[in-house]
Amino acid sequence: MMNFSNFPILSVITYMPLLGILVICCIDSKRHDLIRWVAFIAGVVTFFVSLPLYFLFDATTWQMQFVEDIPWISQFGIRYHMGIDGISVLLVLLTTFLSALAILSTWTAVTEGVKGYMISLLFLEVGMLGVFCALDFILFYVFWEVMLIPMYFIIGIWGGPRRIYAAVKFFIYTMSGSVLMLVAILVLWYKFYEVTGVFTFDILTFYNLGLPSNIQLWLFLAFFLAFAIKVPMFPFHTWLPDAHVEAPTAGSVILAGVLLKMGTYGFLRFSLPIFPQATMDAIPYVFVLSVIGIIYGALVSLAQDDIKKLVAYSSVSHLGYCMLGMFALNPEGVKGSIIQMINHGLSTGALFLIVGMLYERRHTRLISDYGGVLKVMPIFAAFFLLVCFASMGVPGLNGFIGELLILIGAFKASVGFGMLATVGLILGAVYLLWMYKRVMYGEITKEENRLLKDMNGREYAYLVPIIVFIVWIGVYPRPFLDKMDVSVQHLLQVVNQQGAKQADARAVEGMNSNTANRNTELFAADQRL
Amino acid sequence: MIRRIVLYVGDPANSKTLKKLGYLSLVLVFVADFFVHRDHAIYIWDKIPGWGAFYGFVSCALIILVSKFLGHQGGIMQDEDYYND
Amino acid sequence: MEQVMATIKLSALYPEIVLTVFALLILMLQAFNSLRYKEYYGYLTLVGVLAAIGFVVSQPAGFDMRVVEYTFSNMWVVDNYSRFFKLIFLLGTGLTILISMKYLEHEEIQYGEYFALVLFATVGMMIMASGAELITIFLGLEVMSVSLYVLAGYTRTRLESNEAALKYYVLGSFAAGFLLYGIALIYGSTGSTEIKSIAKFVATSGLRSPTMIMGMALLVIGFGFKAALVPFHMWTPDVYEGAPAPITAFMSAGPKAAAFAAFVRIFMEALPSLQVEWTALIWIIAALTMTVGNVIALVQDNIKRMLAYSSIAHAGYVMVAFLAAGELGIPSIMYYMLTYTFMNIGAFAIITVLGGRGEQRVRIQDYKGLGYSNPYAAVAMSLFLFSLAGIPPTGGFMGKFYIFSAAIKEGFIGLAIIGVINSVVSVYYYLRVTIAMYMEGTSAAAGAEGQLAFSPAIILAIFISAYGVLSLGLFPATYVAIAKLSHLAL
Amino acid sequence: MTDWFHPSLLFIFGAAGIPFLSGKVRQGYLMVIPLLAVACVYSMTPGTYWTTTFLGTELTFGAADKLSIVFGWVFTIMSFIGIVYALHVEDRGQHVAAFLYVGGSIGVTFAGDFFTLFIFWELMAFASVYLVFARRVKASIDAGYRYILVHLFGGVCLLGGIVLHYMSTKSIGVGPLDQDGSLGFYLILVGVLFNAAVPPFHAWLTDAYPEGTVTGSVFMSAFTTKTAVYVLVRVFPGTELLVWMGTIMALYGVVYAVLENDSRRLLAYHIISQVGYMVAGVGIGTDLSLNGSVSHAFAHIFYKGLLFMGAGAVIMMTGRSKLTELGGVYRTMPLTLVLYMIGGFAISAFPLFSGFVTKSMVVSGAAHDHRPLVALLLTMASAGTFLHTGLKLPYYMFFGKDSGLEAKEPPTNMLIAMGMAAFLCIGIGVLPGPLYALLPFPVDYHPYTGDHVTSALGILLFTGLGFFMLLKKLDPEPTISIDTDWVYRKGSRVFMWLAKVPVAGTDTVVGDIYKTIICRFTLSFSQFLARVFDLRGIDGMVNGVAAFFIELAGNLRGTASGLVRNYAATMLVGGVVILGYYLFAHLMSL
Repeated sequence: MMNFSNFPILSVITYMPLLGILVICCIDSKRHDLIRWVAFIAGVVTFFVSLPLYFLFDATTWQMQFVEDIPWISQFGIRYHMGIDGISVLLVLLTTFLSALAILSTWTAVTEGVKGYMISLLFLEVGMLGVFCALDFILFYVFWEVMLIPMYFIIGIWGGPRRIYAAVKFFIYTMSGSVLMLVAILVLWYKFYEVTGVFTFDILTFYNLGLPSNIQLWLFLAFFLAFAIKVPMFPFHTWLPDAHVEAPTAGSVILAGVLLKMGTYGFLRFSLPIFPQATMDAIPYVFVLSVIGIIYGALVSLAQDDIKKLVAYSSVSHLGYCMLGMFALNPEGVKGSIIQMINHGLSTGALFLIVGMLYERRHTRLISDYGGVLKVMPIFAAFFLLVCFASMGVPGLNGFIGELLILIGAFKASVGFGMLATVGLILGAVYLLWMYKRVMYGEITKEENRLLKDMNGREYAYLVPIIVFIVWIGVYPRPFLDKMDVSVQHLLQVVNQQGAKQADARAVEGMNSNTANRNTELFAADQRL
Repeated sequence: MIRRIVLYVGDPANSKTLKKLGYLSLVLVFVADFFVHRDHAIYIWDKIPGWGAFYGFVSCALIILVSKFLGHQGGIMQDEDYYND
Repeated sequence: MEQVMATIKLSALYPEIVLTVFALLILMLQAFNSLRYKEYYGYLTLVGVLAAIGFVVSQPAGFDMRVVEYTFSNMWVVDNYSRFFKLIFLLGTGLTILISMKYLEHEEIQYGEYFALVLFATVGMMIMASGAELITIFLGLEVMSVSLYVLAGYTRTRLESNEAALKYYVLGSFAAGFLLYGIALIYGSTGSTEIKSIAKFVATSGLRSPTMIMGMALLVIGFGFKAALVPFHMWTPDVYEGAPAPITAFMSAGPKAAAFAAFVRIFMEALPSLQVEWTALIWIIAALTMTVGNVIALVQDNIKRMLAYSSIAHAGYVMVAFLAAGELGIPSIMYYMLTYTFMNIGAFAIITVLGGRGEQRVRIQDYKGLGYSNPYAAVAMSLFLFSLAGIPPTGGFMGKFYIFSAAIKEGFIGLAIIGVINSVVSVYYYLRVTIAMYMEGTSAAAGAEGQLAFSPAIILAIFISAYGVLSLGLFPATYVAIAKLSHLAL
Repeated sequence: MTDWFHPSLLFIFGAAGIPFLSGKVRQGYLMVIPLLAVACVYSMTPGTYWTTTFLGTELTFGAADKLSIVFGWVFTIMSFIGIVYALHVEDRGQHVAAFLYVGGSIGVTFAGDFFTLFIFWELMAFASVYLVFARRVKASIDAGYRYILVHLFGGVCLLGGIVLHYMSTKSIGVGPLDQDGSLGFYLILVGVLFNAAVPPFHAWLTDAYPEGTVTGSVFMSAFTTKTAVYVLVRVFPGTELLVWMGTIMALYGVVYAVLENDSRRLLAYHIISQVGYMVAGVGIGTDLSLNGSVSHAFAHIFYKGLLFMGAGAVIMMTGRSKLTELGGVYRTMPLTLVLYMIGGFAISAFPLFSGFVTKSMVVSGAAHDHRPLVALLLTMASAGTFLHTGLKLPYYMFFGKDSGLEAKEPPTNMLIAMGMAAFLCIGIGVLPGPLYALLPFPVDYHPYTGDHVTSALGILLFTGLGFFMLLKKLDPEPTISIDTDWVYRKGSRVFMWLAKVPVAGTDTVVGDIYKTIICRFTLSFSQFLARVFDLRGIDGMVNGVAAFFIELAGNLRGTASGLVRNYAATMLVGGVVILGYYLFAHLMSL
């Protein structure tokens, strides 16, 4: 890592796709294959450039690594500050990995507007990478919002029948969450200025800022809304099924694989360490929401007759686990939830790819239109089953590791919620297996299904890599867990000691009376009316 | 050779002889039970000669009657397409 | 900061003089050689604008940012504040000219007075920005308004255009009445119309007389009309819809900025001591303006009308900054107006082109399939729209960020929240256009009959706007620095 | 590492090779792997091997002591026999599944900690279900899904218990749990009892095994329940509850066996009955009874396998499994008959057969522990066992009224497999020494005493007498018997009737999952959530807000009337309000 201390590798990774975009812009929009290839190569190159992060990453420190830090808008103390730690490194890799595969997956699915499509995909990748690397609030926010635009176009232009509704809903829903976050960020920025007389948006400096607990509460809620919508947590999830179902395969893959993680990542990076006190107070509510999400998502996906919708709702359930583990606030839970983010990215991504394969063949996603596919597509069936198992957490596959860790964490935090969460495991098995059965087993009822071809080379090319990781994490998660170990420890340390400190601080505050007006000054202006 | 035995046993013609053999073996066992010495008997019934025979017969009858009773009266037995409707 | 005191100093007026001269020159040319070189008037005007820009930048003391120069016995001030605004005006004017030339030719109304009027309007704005005395400011406002009244009805063959002109004129003079009355009241209670002496007077006497406050309120109404604040906004949609597209672009940028320039100067320099009085009023007006503008825009089908309402909403955002006027507030207004000029005129440039003959095609559904028939225009349009919606990495976002950070710093959290929620609402109607352009059928309906050619001039205008929007969004540091330096000498 | 090798690895990684081989090569391969595994076990010395730390906890893959090695022996040998029996099968999937299944159970046997145990435990469940699916008829697919769901449920109980146990005691080593009656304790117990098919958790067994493939059922009859028994012996020795569960279980199976008409289901009920002995033995918990359980499991695997092989052979050759449809095949399948009968004698504990030397250990274990009632009931159960497996089943399957079936002897490999099993049944019966030597506790028990032999013979032969006297009553009837699986196969409709949840078109999609009570309810409920609550409720709220704004906009839009006078009026009103406000404020301040 040291030898990289001056080489801006993160920026290089983040903006690599832009290079691809530039090249594509120069290509005549008729030459689809060339464009596809360029885009794919751009994706692959980005992935390979990002690999050094993994190998050079120093897992023994929680400090940010590969840091770049130069002033951007000095008048506000906004800096171009990039860096990753054990929490974000895996997510960055996941992003580059899935993006490359996503591009490969829509080779034949998207036939018109290929140019715009590929540009959007690459642009999207830039946004996502930026989000995971940014260490400055405004920089983060910029990337966070930038990402909406390409996703909006991907859904809206290349999506299904109700694509416009879905796209607009996605855009506005997400944005309405994040604008409040912007306000909260500004308040935070001003509070810090009040105390220190310094303008800064540097995320890390806010970690040690002991805010009064009621201000914490408000800010926490603002952030919570933004992230909860992104995650999505029950009851903010309804944009998700629409977006997923209408989006083209690659869109769904990215959406489920990476975008949702940005919400959970946000919690880890901002909410927990900056508002420890509020976090502590929020634990029970978050638990309730997560568990509802887990069971609710599973139940609802049980009722779906559209495969893609089913998978979409399953995300609600899976992300519920992430939240549960995270707010257990113990090493197992947090690590579990991080690894589960990766797992969900892989297995749900794979599921969407698989649905995409079926869709490309039959142009329907209704479960009732299939049945007996096993007979005509044996290899496909095997992959499908494996991925289902991975997604429902069968031991030996990645899902199990994450869910086990999360459950341990949850049980440590609260036996009751742990129990409820385990129910989700069964339901998960039920809806996935049942869907699998209806699609793959039984007699072939539809004539069209008799002629289905089994997987082709390209499909192997983008499914097999995912499978490899699914099994790898399932069998030997060490290399992944080790990366995050120290960072997670440090994070929890920050949260707990801060939380504790402020807990008794609040006790003291309660006694002296001037707390009241100090707390209310924030809204003084409005009271002037 | 095995085949021969089996066929012999199976043939209804020989059922009389088989019956005889059967009864003979029953008697033998019953009688034999009187002559073995019961050094490590634990319960009182272990000391009763022919207990085994008696108990065996009783439990056989009991099992058959009780289960058939449960099956018919207890409504355990149902026709075969009970579940598939 | 040292202040140079001189009674008469023409150099302080060079920019205005230059523009006036060019305006007259064009009129003369037309009068004498009967429209022979009419296609060159535009370029001539541009030269004038560029010259004016040059003077603005160089006066009063080269590039020294700190000099504040009062001349003509405190009727006229040249400080960074006014210079910044003047640059915005000139920018707007220049872009407008670039858009107009092809349009005029196409509509066959290619007369010199058009350019002359535009220049006069600009002069009016610059007077408003530099005026350090209420009457001067009022004169500037009238010069600007009268030219705009005429321009609004410039396509005399079109009925809507005439209607727009008339409405604008009637209501405008109505509002002017309020303004003048306000000035009168203030003069009555302070005995002066010079901003400096009013300030001194109020400060020393600690005056709180009702007449004074009434005067202030009337000023709010007067300027509120020019800046299209609720409830004085009613004229905006009709006028914007009726006026020729380039003029709409012109009106939405320059005059608004001018109104704010004068508005802010008067309130911050002359009546700061009344802040307590106006805070509540402005708070409500700002909230109303943002909300009403955005909400009504949701259901507009005519894109010009939609942008009219959106411009009302944007005025609302600016009012938030006005309320939070301080070391952040005032610069944020300048920054925002600069961005707004770029993005709005950019959008209108495309509207002008696609509008076609007699602006037949200005409904949103006329934009169907634009993304396929004319990808570049569509991309540019979406860029401007996203910027208007305040989505990074565009200037629109940075502007909103600037304003809201100011608001929060001054403690107007509630207003900031209303603001951001409004910007979410606004996203919907901006998206509607992109939906039409990209998602509703790939029919090459758009850009069919009667569409104007993308003349080099217009392309240049669009390019400049796009560049401005992006550079303001990605590398705002320098602009922010200048804006901060231009901060009023309070 | 070097001095010990995990047999499971042979199977699990061996399975990977199967798909690529075919013909003779594959058959050879299939046989070699189990043999290697046997060699592995043979070369084993007690000790702890292959430990690794994961998340700070110590995982042990190789905890070998006498107990686990006994089971290692029987599992590996049985896997060999089972594979030989299945050599002719072409469906590679089945072989793979079987290997993974065996690997799983051996993995459990040698697992030194609960997490490892759990992982292999689940592996077994998922591998074995394929053996049911593989028959590829609707009945078996349905049964398969019920099977896997029940096991998942059991698995979740187990996992929950393990986690709780870990939290309370910070240790995950597999060993006797202290009988603190804590939640964790019971969760683990229930999880294990599920696999041990202890009533009322047993229905999955009699539901699924008869639906499996001929060869698959042989494997299943051997491994799942016995693995559970192993865990019971390891973790719950001397749990009083188990004594009675076991005893009842033993009779329960017998009673149902009387009523059963399907040959393999009848045998399945006898698995339950036999496992009853082992569970009871574990419950009693003395050295003698524990030895009894272990040895009985050992013997049981072979004779039950043998019986399933015999029945399977008949089913395969005749294509029928109902006793009412069978009969008179003794002419054409004498060898099968004889081999089957050996199994029958073994299970009913005839002297000189393996059952005799193992079952009696449990019974006298009960007797020595002063539990007369238990002893008597178990004896009664053994009478019942002979009654069905030794008499009823062969009578109606091979003799009885001639159903005119022209069946042949099964393929040689099947006969050989059965031969091996039969050999072991007799071998253990004649020379119990070696088996006793393997048992976890030192044995001083002598099955062949005069009175023991005579009384045993007496019981059995007079049972036979009873059988022939009551033959008429015993005629099998074309019925099925309701069992606790009714609750989730049939009960659902009652439940549906109770749970009045609005369902949109449930009856249009009737899948077998619906048959399970949870899912029938869940599904209707989830239909409600998805169609009503999610769309109308939550999403409706979101869209409602948007709709409200549009609505509002529509109304406000009307204000732009286009009439100058209205505009002017609005301005005027606005102005008046503002001025009025200040005027008012001023007057107030006066």
